[in-house]
Amino acid sequence: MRGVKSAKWVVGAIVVAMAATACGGNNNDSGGKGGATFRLGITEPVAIDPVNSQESEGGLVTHNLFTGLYRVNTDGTLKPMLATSGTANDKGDEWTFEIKKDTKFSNGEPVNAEAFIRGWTRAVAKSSASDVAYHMNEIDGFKDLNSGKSDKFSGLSAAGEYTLKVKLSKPDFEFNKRTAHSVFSPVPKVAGAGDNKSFNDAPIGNGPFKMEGSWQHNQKITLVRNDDYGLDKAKIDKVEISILNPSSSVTLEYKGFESGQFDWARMPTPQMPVAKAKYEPQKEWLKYDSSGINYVQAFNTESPMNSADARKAISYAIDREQIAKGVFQGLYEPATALLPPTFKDVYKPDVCSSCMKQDKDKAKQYAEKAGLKPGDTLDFGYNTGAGHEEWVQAVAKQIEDVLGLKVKLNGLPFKEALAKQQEKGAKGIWRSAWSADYPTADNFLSPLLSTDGINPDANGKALGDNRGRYSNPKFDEMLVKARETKDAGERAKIYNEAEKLAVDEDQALIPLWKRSQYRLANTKKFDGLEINFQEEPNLAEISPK
Amino acid sequence: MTELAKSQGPGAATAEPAAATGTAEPAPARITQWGEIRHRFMANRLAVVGLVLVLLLFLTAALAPLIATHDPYAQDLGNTLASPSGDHWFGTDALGRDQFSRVIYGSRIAVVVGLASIFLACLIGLVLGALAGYFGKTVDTVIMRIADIFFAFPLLIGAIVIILVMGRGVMPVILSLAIFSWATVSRLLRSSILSVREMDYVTAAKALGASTSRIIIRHIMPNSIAAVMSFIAFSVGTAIVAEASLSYLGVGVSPEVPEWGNMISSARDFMGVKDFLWMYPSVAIVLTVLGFVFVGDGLRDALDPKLR
Amino acid sequence: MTTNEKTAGKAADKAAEKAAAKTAAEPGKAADEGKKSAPLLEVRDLHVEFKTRDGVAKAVNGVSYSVDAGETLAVLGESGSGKSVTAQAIMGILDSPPGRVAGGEILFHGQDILKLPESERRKLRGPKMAMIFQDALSSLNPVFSVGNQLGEMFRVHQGMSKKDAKLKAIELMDRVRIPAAKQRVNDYPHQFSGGMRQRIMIAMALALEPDLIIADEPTTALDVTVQAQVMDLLAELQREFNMGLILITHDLGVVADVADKIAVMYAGRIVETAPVHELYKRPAHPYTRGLLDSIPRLDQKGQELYAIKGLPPNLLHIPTGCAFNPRCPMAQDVCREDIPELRRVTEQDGTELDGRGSACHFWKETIHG
Amino acid sequence: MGKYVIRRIGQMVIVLFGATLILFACLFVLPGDPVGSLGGDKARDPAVVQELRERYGLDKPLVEQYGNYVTNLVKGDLGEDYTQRRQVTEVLGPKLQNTAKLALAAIVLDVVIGMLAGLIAALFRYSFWDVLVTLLTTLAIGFPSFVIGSIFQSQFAVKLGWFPLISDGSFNSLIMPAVTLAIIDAALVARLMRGTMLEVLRADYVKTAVAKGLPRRTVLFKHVLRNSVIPVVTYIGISFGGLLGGALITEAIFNWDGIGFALVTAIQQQNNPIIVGVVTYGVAVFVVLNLLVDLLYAMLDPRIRLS
Repeated sequence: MRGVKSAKWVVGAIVVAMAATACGGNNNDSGGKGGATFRLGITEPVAIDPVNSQESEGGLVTHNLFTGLYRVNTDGTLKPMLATSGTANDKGDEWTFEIKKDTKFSNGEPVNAEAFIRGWTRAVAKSSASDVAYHMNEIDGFKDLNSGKSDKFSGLSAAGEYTLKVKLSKPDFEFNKRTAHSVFSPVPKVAGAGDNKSFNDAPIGNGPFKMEGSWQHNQKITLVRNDDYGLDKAKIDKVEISILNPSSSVTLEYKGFESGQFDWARMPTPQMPVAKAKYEPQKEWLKYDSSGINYVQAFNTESPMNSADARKAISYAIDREQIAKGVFQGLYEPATALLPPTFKDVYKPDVCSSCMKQDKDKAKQYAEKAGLKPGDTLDFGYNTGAGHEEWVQAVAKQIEDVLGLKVKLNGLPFKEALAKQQEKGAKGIWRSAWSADYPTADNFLSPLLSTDGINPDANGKALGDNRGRYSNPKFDEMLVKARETKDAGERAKIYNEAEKLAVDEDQALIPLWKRSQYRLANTKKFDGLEINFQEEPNLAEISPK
Repeated sequence: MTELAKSQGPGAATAEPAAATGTAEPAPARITQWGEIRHRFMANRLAVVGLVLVLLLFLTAALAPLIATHDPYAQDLGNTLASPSGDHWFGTDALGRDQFSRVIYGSRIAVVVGLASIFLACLIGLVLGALAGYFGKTVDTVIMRIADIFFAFPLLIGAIVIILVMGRGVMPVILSLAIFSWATVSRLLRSSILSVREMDYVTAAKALGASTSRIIIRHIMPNSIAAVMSFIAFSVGTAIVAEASLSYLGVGVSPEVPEWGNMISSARDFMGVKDFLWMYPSVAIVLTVLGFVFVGDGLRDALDPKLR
Repeated sequence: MTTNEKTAGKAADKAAEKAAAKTAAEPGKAADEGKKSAPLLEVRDLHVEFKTRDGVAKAVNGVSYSVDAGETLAVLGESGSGKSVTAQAIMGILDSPPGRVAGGEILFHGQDILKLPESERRKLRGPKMAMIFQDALSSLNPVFSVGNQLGEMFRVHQGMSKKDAKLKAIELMDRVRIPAAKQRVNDYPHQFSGGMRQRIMIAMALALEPDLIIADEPTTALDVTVQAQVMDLLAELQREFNMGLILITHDLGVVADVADKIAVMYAGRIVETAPVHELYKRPAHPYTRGLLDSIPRLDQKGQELYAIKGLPPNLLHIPTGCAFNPRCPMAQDVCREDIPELRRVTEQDGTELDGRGSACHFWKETIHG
Repeated sequence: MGKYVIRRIGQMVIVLFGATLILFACLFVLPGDPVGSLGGDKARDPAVVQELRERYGLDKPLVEQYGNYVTNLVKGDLGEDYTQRRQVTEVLGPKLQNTAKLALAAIVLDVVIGMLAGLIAALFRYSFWDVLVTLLTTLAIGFPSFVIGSIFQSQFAVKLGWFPLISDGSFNSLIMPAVTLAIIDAALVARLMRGTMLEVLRADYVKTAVAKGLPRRTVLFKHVLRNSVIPVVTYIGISFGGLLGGALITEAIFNWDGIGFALVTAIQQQNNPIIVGVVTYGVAVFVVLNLLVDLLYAMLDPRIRLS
């Protein structure tokens, strides 16, 4: 078996090498087919099966292999895909989706309500141990299915071949937006259970592309156009995804683009100014303010960050502009709110008054009020190996310079970092970031700031995402109210108030920068290239020139 | 007894005159003592260069605050990634910190980690070696098996595991390097002492009734110690590289600390764009390692000049 | 130690005995034959230098001697006296660099082999001349079987097949009386005892039945009892093949037993030559006398042993005049200024002493005084 | 001989278990839940964490966990990794091949360059070539692999574009990492080779061989070389073991998808089964190669008797 494998390896290597040389020349469309092949590099995904597909790398593949009820447009609005309609009852706890008829999986199985129920049930089932199943946690019967008490998802039912009924355990008028997440994908019968390895590595979906062969771990994934796609068919033939090693994949993507090996690439932050100068005039430089935020999480319940004044002192002490320019080369913009601008309906700038501009006097005043004295120690944690080392030092230095605090930087590998934050008695501040799973304000406010978001275990370990342990009943009430509000405008208003309360008044956390995404895209070869909501190239929509 | 008689000359049955032990060849290692070793060491140009480099390193580390032109931690976000200039001789890094001062301060970590870890390794090696020697067979076997276990870990891998447990920082780096170096040290000490113990001249000294301590000080020590010193010089160089490697991999000392591996690591993203970022710390580390290698070579050659 | 003393003492007695016998049997043999035809080997005014970091070391400074077929010449001297270097120059196996022959001739069968190209000289080694080294353990390659190393001679020089070469090797081993040769032919050097190993060295030297054998301290590394056996074997084989033998040694005991004549070397020069018995009886050079006096003797028990004072000269800085002058009890001013020639030694009445020479300004005083 | 091998294998087993036990204990006391999170800032759903802890027996005491690991190890099962939930053997399989490829390439360069350079230096001692080799080898030892790697990348990949910065597993991308790995080792091999060769050239048996009238090439290639390579072979064997155990730095610099790089990544991700897998393998390779080298030594040098 070893021998066979190594022989394959050699052949593979030669093919790759030839491909690399073939693509060296820029306008050399080897045999007409090369022009319709989109090439890019990603890091090894955790999973590409919707059952556990979670980060943008896996998402890139899953989103192109599967099509669900909705998709999110770049402006945060929903675009119906297989859902011809999706309506909630008046209470907002029951949703009915009509599904487009007569579409098929690439193996010929029909995509109907059953296929959706199958997919969702499969994701939540205990044996799948899915990291993304929790997105379905407001559907009735989630707990029983997830804990193995039941093998049926009681909240789901098919009211006809193409009608999917979803019962929620609590009202949510934005549930349809959640279904844009890939875990809500339908799967064919052949998928089997969530831990079916063969399906995990070669999922059969109903998306614009299908797998060519299996996932070659750490090497490549190849997608080809699904000519039986039920919606608008893709215009490119093939997507060749090279899997790069994570620690320098960004550099490799960039170099790969420069050498003509890739059609799409991220860049190392330091190289961005150079890349921008070179590629922007050629229209190969794409920018997208995506749905995410970088912020500093403050531990609200422990001294010294246990008062809004203390947190405001820190926030005022930070010169976001200067770091954005000096460290991020002007490529990140300071954030003045928690919610991202892509959420057009709820986004309001300037929510956080301490975020507007560095104000040393105010910082000092608040510090005094909070009892923060020069020489006091402030723990500042961050996870290493993810490119935060530099700017974290800059922030620390500013806090030290302005407030005279002794900032103790503590870089840890992320599992340890997480454990440290979860620990009871965690104190100080911690670098953090959040990006949207789906375009709802709730997707930010609820996990990060609601009392439920703390989810402490018996030892006081915060298992939820609200590790800053901000807890304000008034805020919690507002979120519940918003979820129950049918009118979108009304709902947005409540969310705005809630955001203002938590982020400005209580300064539960300290926003730093908006998440901006930059890509190099081979617009010479492809038309219509964009960065989409998930920060992926919109492969299904582009066309070769 | 016959063997002894032969090497002792006087009274031997051969016609070779009594005094004829010395020859025209360079004096063999066995009669050399400190002075001889030093003389040969100093006569070796590379060794002297190495010594100068090492001394310079120590001096730099000790006098870093006087040599450095800036506070190595002071940031200047308005002047990041500046190329080398009159004010910033080695340029500035991504946070606008003065690279020259950071390279200078970096010598401190190198010296401290290099010396402390090897010192500790020698200490552990010696203590365990002594235990093994004192308690004899069973303990010796157990200790040597333990040494085998630690020996089997590649240095970096072992060190990383320890650092995972203890967290990043100077102390963990020192400890982790020591923990996975002592086995080598103890093996070397053991074999070096064993081999020297068996040499003719020690046997001879014993037969002449020299006391054990005298044998050790006058005969075993100079050669053993010089051998060990040569090994230590190499080891310190190795430890400095290992320490920088750990930082390069992002598991060494904290990233804000001015340290060569850190600097080179954070320069990776600027490869081909801002090459001065990795070049200066690289030169520093290369000179340092070469210094120790030259000294190690010099010591070895001074002991065994035949191989030059 | 007592055994050593005994042997040495015995050796001296024996030498005297043998010498007496020989003088009677073959008076002036070497001289007569030398006039008739060229000797087997004649070294003339040989100079060898070694380049070292600190300068040029003159290891051999004008050595001349000759050996005939069937004759044994013993070359005597301390280490560093140039005796081994001369031998290596004859064999053409000097370490070069740093060593080189700086002058002189080496006539072998009347032909100056120093003028031969290396390829020709190589062909002499083995079939025509061979060498036996002091330490057989280090002189045999540890990683090849003795059979292999013996057989190599036949394979390389005679193009013999591996199989035949091995048979020859066994034959040779038998010949030097190694028991169970057939079984041991595939053994490695370290598996043999010291005496056996030296026999193998001898076998290797004799393999192609050369005309000249140079034995460089062949028995020094051996136990006393074994020394005698090996020496006897060598002497026996030499007689059998009628070979010339140069026996390099510092052991006067060995010399007395087997040699016909002796050349004593000091600091790269021959300081005295003599038929073996003559030398023992009447040394003509103070150095030789010193050597003889430092042999412990039974009849001198209880007295302090004589030792030549001082150290052998540093070859980089050989003393001016007679190299031995700093250590010489008889040294005068002239000794520090003029290098003494090797001169014929005569009786007090002026009759020439056959084959005798001394490089001492005061040879007369030494031999007669 | 057989007895010796059996005893050595016994020692190997002790070393292997000792090493893995140490590793296990270290990982056990690590702060942070090994299945507590994936990448990024999101904590794993507590229900999933619970499920995985049960599935992988992480709720059991250390001794039991180690027992299970050993039992499975004997069966050749290294468990599942916590991120992708694939068999560790399956994850590491192709990486092992990559590492082996790199190690092999490096060792070939070591042998060819190192031995040749050492040979030339020793044969032409004090000549220009000797001085050059001595100088270069000494210099090479002073260059840590990440410095060499940085130089290579900036010059040959970025500036000149001779080799890809992205290793795609092709022969072309093998060159830079292999050379980086080989440089230091080749320098050490050359130094060792020169040293032993000088010693051997001075050996009496070489003089004997010359005195036997053997042609120069026979003297060199039979008598000298065979003896000179013994310590070199030993060294190369040991260093090959080290290379097979994963060249962390070099693999990391050049993104060579081998086990050394996998280890670095796994450590960042605290992916314990991968860490344990790689270290187990690395230690095993090391001890096995040590044994092989000893056996080889005995084969090359009949003086060494294994007992």
